[in-house]
Amino acid sequence: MTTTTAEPLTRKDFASPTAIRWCPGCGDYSILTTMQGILPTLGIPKENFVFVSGIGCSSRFPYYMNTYGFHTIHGRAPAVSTGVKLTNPNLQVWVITGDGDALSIGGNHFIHALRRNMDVKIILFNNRIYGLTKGQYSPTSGVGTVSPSTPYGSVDLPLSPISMALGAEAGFVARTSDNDVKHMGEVFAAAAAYKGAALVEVLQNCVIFADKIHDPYVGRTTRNDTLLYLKHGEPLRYGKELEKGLVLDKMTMKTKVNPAEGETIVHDEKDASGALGFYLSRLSHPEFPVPVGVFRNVERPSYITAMRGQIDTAQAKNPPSLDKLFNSGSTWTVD
Amino acid sequence: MTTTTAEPLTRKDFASPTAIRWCPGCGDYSILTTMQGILPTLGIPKENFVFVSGIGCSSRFPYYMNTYGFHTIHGRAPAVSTGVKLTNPNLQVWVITGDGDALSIGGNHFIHALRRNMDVKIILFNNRIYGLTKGQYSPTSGVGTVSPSTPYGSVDLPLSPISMALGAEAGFVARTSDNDVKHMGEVFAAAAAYKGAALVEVLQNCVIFADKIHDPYVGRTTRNDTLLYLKHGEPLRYGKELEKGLVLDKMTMKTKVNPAEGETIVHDEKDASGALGFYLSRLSHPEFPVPVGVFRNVERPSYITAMRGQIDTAQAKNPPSLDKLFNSGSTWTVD
Amino acid sequence: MSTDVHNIPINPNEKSHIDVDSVTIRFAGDSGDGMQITGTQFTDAAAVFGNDLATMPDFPAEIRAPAGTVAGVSAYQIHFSSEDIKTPGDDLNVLVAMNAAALKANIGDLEEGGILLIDEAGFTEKDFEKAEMKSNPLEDGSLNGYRVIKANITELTMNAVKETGLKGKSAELCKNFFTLGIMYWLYDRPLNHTLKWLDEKYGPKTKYKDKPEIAESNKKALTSGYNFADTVELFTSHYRVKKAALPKGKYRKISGNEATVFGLLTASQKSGRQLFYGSYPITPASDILHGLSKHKNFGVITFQAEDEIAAIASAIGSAYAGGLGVTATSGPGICLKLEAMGLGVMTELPLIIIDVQRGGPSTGLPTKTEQSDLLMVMFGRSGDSPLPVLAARSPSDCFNMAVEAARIALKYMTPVVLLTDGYIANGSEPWLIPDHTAIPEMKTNLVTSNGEEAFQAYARDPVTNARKWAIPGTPGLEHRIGGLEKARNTGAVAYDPENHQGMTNERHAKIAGIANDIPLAEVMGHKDGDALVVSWGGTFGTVSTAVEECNKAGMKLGHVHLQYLNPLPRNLAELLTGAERVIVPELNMGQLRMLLGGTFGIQIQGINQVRGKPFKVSYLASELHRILETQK
Amino acid sequence: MSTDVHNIPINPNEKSHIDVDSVTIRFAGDSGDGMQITGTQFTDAAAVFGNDLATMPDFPAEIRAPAGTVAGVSAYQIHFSSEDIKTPGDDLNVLVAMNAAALKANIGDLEEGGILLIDEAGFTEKDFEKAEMKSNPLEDGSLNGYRVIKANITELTMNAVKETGLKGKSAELCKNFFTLGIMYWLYDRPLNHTLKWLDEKYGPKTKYKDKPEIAESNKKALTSGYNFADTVELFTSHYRVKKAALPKGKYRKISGNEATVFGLLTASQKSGRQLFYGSYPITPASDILHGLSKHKNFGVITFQAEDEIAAIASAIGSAYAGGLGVTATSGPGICLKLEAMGLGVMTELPLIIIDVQRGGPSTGLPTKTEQSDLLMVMFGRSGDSPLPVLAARSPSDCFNMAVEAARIALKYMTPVVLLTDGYIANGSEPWLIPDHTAIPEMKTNLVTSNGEEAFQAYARDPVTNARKWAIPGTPGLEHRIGGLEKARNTGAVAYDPENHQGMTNERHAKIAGIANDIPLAEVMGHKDGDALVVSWGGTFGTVSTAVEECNKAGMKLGHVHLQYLNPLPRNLAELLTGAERVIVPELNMGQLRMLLGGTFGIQIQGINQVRGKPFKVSYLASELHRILETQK
Ligand SMILES: Cc1ncc(C[n+]2csc(CCOP(=O)(O)OP(=O)(O)O)c2C)c(N)n1
Ligand SMILES: Cc1ncc(C[n+]2csc(CCOP(=O)(O)OP(=O)(O)O)c2C)c(N)n1
Ligand code: SF4
Ligand code: SF4
Ligand SMILES: [Mg+2]
Ligand SMILES: [Mg+2]
Repeated sequence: MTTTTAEPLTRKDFASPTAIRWCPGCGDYSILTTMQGILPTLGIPKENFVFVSGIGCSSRFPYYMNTYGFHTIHGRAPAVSTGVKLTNPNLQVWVITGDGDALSIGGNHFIHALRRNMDVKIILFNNRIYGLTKGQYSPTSGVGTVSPSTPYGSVDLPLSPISMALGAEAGFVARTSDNDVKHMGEVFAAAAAYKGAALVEVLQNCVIFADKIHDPYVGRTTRNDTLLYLKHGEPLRYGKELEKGLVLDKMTMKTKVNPAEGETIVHDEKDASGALGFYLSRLSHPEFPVPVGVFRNVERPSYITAMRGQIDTAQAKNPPSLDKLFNSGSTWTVD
Repeated sequence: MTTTTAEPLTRKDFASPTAIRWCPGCGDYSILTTMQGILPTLGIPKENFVFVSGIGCSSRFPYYMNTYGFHTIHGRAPAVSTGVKLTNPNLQVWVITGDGDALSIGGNHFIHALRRNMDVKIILFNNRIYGLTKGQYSPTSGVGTVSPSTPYGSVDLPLSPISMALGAEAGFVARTSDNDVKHMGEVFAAAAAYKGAALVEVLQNCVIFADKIHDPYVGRTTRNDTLLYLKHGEPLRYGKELEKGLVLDKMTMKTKVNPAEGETIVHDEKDASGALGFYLSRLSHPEFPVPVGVFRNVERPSYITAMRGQIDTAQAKNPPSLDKLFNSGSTWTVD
Repeated sequence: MSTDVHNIPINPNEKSHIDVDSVTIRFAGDSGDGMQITGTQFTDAAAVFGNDLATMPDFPAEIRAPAGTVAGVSAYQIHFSSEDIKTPGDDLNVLVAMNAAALKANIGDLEEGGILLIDEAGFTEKDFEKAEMKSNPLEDGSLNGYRVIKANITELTMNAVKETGLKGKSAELCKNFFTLGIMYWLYDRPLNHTLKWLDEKYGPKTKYKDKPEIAESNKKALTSGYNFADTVELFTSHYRVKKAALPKGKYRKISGNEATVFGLLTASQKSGRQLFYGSYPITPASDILHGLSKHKNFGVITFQAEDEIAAIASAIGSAYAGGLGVTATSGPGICLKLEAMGLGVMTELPLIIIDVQRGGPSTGLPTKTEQSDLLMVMFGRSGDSPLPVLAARSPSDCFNMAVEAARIALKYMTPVVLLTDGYIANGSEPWLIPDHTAIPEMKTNLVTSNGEEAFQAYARDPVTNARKWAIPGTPGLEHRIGGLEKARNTGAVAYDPENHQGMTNERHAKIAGIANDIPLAEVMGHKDGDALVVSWGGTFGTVSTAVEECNKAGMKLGHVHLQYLNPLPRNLAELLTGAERVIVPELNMGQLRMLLGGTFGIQIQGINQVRGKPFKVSYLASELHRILETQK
Repeated sequence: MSTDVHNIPINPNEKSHIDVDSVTIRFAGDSGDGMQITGTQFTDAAAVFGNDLATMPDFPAEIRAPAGTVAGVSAYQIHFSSEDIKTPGDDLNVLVAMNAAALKANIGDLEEGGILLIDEAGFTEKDFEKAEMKSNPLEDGSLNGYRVIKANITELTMNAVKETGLKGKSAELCKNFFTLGIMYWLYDRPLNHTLKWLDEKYGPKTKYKDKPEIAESNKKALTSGYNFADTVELFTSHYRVKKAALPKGKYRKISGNEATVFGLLTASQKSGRQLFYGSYPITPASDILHGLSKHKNFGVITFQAEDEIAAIASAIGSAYAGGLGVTATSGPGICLKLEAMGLGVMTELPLIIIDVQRGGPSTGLPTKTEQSDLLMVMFGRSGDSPLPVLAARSPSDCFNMAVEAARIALKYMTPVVLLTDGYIANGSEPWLIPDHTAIPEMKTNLVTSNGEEAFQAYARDPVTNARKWAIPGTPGLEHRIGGLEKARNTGAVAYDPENHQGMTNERHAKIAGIANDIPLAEVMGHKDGDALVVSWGGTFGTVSTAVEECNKAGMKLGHVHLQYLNPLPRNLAELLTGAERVIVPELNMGQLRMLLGGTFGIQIQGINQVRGKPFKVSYLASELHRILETQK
């Protein structure tokens, strides 16, 4: 990535003049300002940022960023961003998507961008509802969700975006929430720093159609007891006094109050298999604390580097020549 | 499921008269005969079986079964089968698919059928190649695969169908191989018995485009050392004398020769979180033995039962009446 | 329509009744202002009173665009009349503007001299800024041509509801009912319908039972608005729109999407087939999903799929298993269904695909109407892949055409496309409730045994050319189908050249043959006039009104309206080739024109508009004039 | 074509040379028999010798259908000539049938009295059974009308290669080269080309270096076949097809898919834009992916996507980032790309979408050819969504049209569809290697700065109407685009009615304007004849040959062949409306007919065929006769 030594950028440089059209109180606002705040710290020229989105309330995001932006079609942003990044690896490409956009219609592109380790940063706004189309349940909505399309309550079992991403081999997987701007900023920065495909799930509040859906665990006053802040190399502890820890009982994770020294599982975001991250992704409220932070952060071979490598080798060996191309194979002359 | 007491069915009843058109030596043949052998044991009338497939060599399967069959379009079989099963829950619906069909173009339907726990049995023929289109690499092909579309070797990192399925919340996940007919039959029977969405990965050999791709671990003579036969409630042991076991070192699985009594992890296909299954799905040759058998087998709420329940309740409360429907809401009379 | 009555000079000292034939009102305000409810209530009152009517809501694309901005304006238009009407009206007689943005976005449609009711609370400096207005329209003279009625409705409402205990934002939210009260006074409507509705919606038997103040204050606001209009001299007269001389019978108001829901449920009952509805939400088709989901008592399975492809694929699966498989979406979603529609054509399964058209291309104008998917549904599949295409002509006609789509799908074993559009889907009109027993039962091609003979999945009915429908679970009829070309009769896979030609011909002949089973095209107006106007789908109301007006004005026009686009009515060739000239007005750049021109090899003139809105009758009339005056 | 020379009675005692103008041979055998290689070798030899030629392979849909069945038959047809030819030939002069199934599947195309070379080893009872033949055709008299030459080629081959040490199945596999040797004798061709090829393919420098017996035994088989034909009295004469009087220059043989690959690489070089090819494998388009993947030295990025949607989406992403974005597929894959094509139209990005058409609908006939996707690519998108559509007319023309598609995409900032088909994609012909320096550089709309003024993403070039291409990474031009309707000039999101009409008009005008930048339609044959025959795409060879033959036979036909389907050449209206009658032959049920009829409002007669194969010249000629004899 080219860096620049020109005058340092500020948050304001990243605010586009377009009027913002989210509902007042929507969680999307804080995500936007957090992003606008983080980008200037990355040492990347403004013109090298690209935001690619699908369709949904969240996917309006690029219009509000004073960077290059592409509001594509529903579910396809990971695929569009793949073409952007492969064509110009100097760009830092962010994908903005919703739970419907990424996991419902866009599920296939989501998993393939991750498994290929395509170097794009996917920010998934999980409000557990379809906002833009007025409130139908989504693949992350809980069973029994009453919505316009499920007046008797939904019967679909939901997905975890984190489990899904790990199942798709993602090398960087994290979670944060729209009401913790500092944490969100840290996670975005970590995603930006990761070399490869990064997924960040943001627990986002839709005030209109699923208001307070994440409150039971992200609520400001109680969250010490309900969230588990993942920190690499540190024990998986939570609670106001960090008095609770996750321990292993045979192959099952359990919560234990005041666990013995060394009994608590130590978080290892570098775990090669990804299985620890997967374990953590299975923890859900209220039985367990909800982990936030980085689940997995391992180096994986880069698609782009490998692909560029093949091109470079081929070009070095055999510089492009139309003349040679046309005349390759058996030819004959008529005279 | 309706059962029948008529004359018992035999394998022959399930062989259709259509000439089989797979390459001589293709692994698909043994899968076909295994299936034809298992169905008569299930106590289900022949007319209640439906085989739905996508496109690929493997997807020709339904033509060779003397049951109802639907050879649909590429990647969409899980979605088509959903409509079949929801419309007539008495049917036992099998989906036949390939690694390209299920995981490449069909990835989205694959994960959603599993997460919804739609009661269809998905048999994924994983030959790690696109057979029908003449040998391009697939999402399960290893890095460096030389194929018509990757003459310099592929650079995509592959997926594990088992990890993917577990990431998508699948309740029944298993693996078997085309050269172990007995094991395959057992796994098919277990899948059939499961109430809900079942995924079975069959390690299948494509003699033409990826011959012997699975041989390093499924080879008949060496497989005791390279496969791990999963058995619920039994320790994860393998080797000719079952002398090796999988043990846990912190949160990492390791192989240990002659582990101490009780040290070996005990397989638990009922593990609620699915994390143990996920652990096992990360084990790959040659570092680890390749697990075959049932990774996960847990009860999950049935989409169909819940959906039918809502209909039944609604009908009991309010029997269908067009008259009532038309006259609902405010009406007025012109006379 | 008689719009001029509103311009009669008014004696300020006399509150008289003035009779008018029709009135068009638009309620416009911020999305949060409850304009859709206001409009619906007014409509219900007009309907119950016995007017003929047509409505057209207009939502913003955002859920809640920033309050006060033009993007956030929501509007609802109603045209009600003592006569038979078919459109929601061209120019407005009355515009209600709750804020400056609403004024800015809608004033262009208010007729000269029309009534403009304004809530002064929405016209502050801040409002002008949000609406990006340079000056105060209430002062800059720009509204001189209208009868402006200003009142601080917000403040009046807050005062009125004070006693119920409601305060602040909640109290303010009642202003739409205050406004409605004013309009009820103006058009001399009783309040009881809305009062009753408020009780039902917010009353003691609802989830609001602990908040009786909600119902109370809205009722208060309504009556206060009425009394306010009666007391102060806002207006000098009531207007009266008499009952329309509608055919006798029981009516209800129905929107196009509701009518589609009713039609599908009816088809399921009449065919004895379980209704399976696989869909993925998209504006403006989602309401069909919502509507059907409420009617589980009809046994309907509503499946919210992961995407449009899964939606149609599941419907095809259902059709294979013996269900009445239906899927609906809007344009971009149809793009995704085309491959599976081709599978439906090849496997000859009954299936209904509904396209509630919206403005395109691409994401386009999601909440606006257009008729620009006709050629896509006709031709947008690989290979020669014919299927029937129907189009509803009005909100209530969605019922008829949904039933008809099912009849054809089941009788001919074919996917059928039903086109509606955002305008008729969301618009509403009175519907003469049909006698459900008079709707014929539907025949299917279900087969339960083949006697001694081997079952042939593609053997055809000699009359309809339909193949048999042998559904899984039927003993002895086990067979396989799929997307590869089928052998004649047996349905086995077949690659041979003659068979492909033969089957292609059979598929074409089957669809073409449906022409014998649909009504002939009917010429309205002049049979052998100077031009034949041919329209289709949701423009029926505007086009037929325009043609009528033109003919009243002395022109000699015939009008054919098509509800069947494929196959076309079998007398159409004769009508078109016999016509002096053919004019096709449509809300696209010339799609029916292409289809008719290509089918019949004739010259056609088009009137084409893509403004996200229905035609205005006046525009059509003037275009027809213009065309007829030019040389052919 | 002079097919009759083969019927000259032959004096069995004299091995003379007979000169013929053209010959059509088909090699047919089991998929495992190597018929494609045999055909290709024969073709190369003919090409190098200096004949004009055209070829057509015909594969089974299965990878390896059961050996010996009709489904497993693989064939390769070559038409070579001393004259200018454009088709792979109608009827066969020679049929090589390696087994009974190959005979059964192909005998229908052998001319009366034609040569039938048979490997007796493939005509046992077992073979008849697998081929589902009731009797032995070698004995039942059904081959009486042909000159049957029987030999146990398999056994002869096994004997011939014995000394190399090769045995059993491997030895048997050489039989195709034995057969080729026979054919080389018959057509008096030197063996050196194939001997050299065998050395290169299996020689010491290849991965077969440890198996010298492979090259050895194939070479042995080839010469033995030649000698066998020379020695025993299989045939009494050689035939000679002289060099064709082709334009001077250097030639190579090229297939359509190869030519497309070359064209794309050329466009990338000439525009200085990185070539990005996003694709998902599908028959018969996969070879473009395979071909481009080999040419990484041109900097081409080939991305095998997870599906067709991702393939086009990635290409759009590349176009947004400044690449030359290309995607290719066949019919069913196009269905899946249509939504994203609409996005390309709305965002006005340069993009090439290639459709190698195959038989439909649905999965249809994956390995067979058809022209039935024309209307899909024209109209298969939601909304009015115009884009240019080009069609290549022959294998080598795929080169020209790929270059042309890129030129138009880059110059006009638009997605462009290029139609080819299975027939020209897999077929091959000699290609006069162009001087690459003579191919003009391509202009783009790239912009690197906007001076002081605010950048307007949708401001248009006054001549081309193209918008500017400001690519990420360019300082100061940051902007946002997307699928919602765009405001004029600025490209901001805009829902307002006038803007939508205006932008719709601009999109149409831009595409329509390309008509000024493409060649006029040219009438071949009679300019003011009795009928104008209009064809498009891959049928050029057959239709023009048929028209020439008809005209030679005294008819008066003009012929226009279209490589541009949208916009159409600007003189076409005049040509068509001026024509006595218009006849459109095409490999579909009438798609160009619909397009031309709809565009120009004229009556057209069609010659339509969907048999998975190209037209036969003789069929076309007889249809033209028939039509001209009937009343208009
Ligand atoms: C092909 C297609 N199908 C459906 C839609 C309608 N649609 C737009 S956004 C959306 C879902 C949005 O949900 P989510 O991704 O969770 O975003 P949110 O609005 O909640 O931020 C849907 C169904 C569309 N625009 N395009
Ligand atoms: C829409 C569409 N895209 C592409 C294809 C071409 N296609 C058919 S099968 C296949 C892949 C088959 O691979 P897999 O699913 O692994 O099955 P296998 O042949 O290996 O059993 C592809 C790409 C198609 N038929 N339809
Ligand atoms: S609907 Fe929900 S997600 Fe969408 S803008 Fe409003 S609050 Fe935000
Ligand atoms: S190509 Fe491979 S997978 Fe396909 S039939 Fe042949 S051996 Fe089997
Ligand atoms: Mg959401
Ligand atoms: Mg495969």
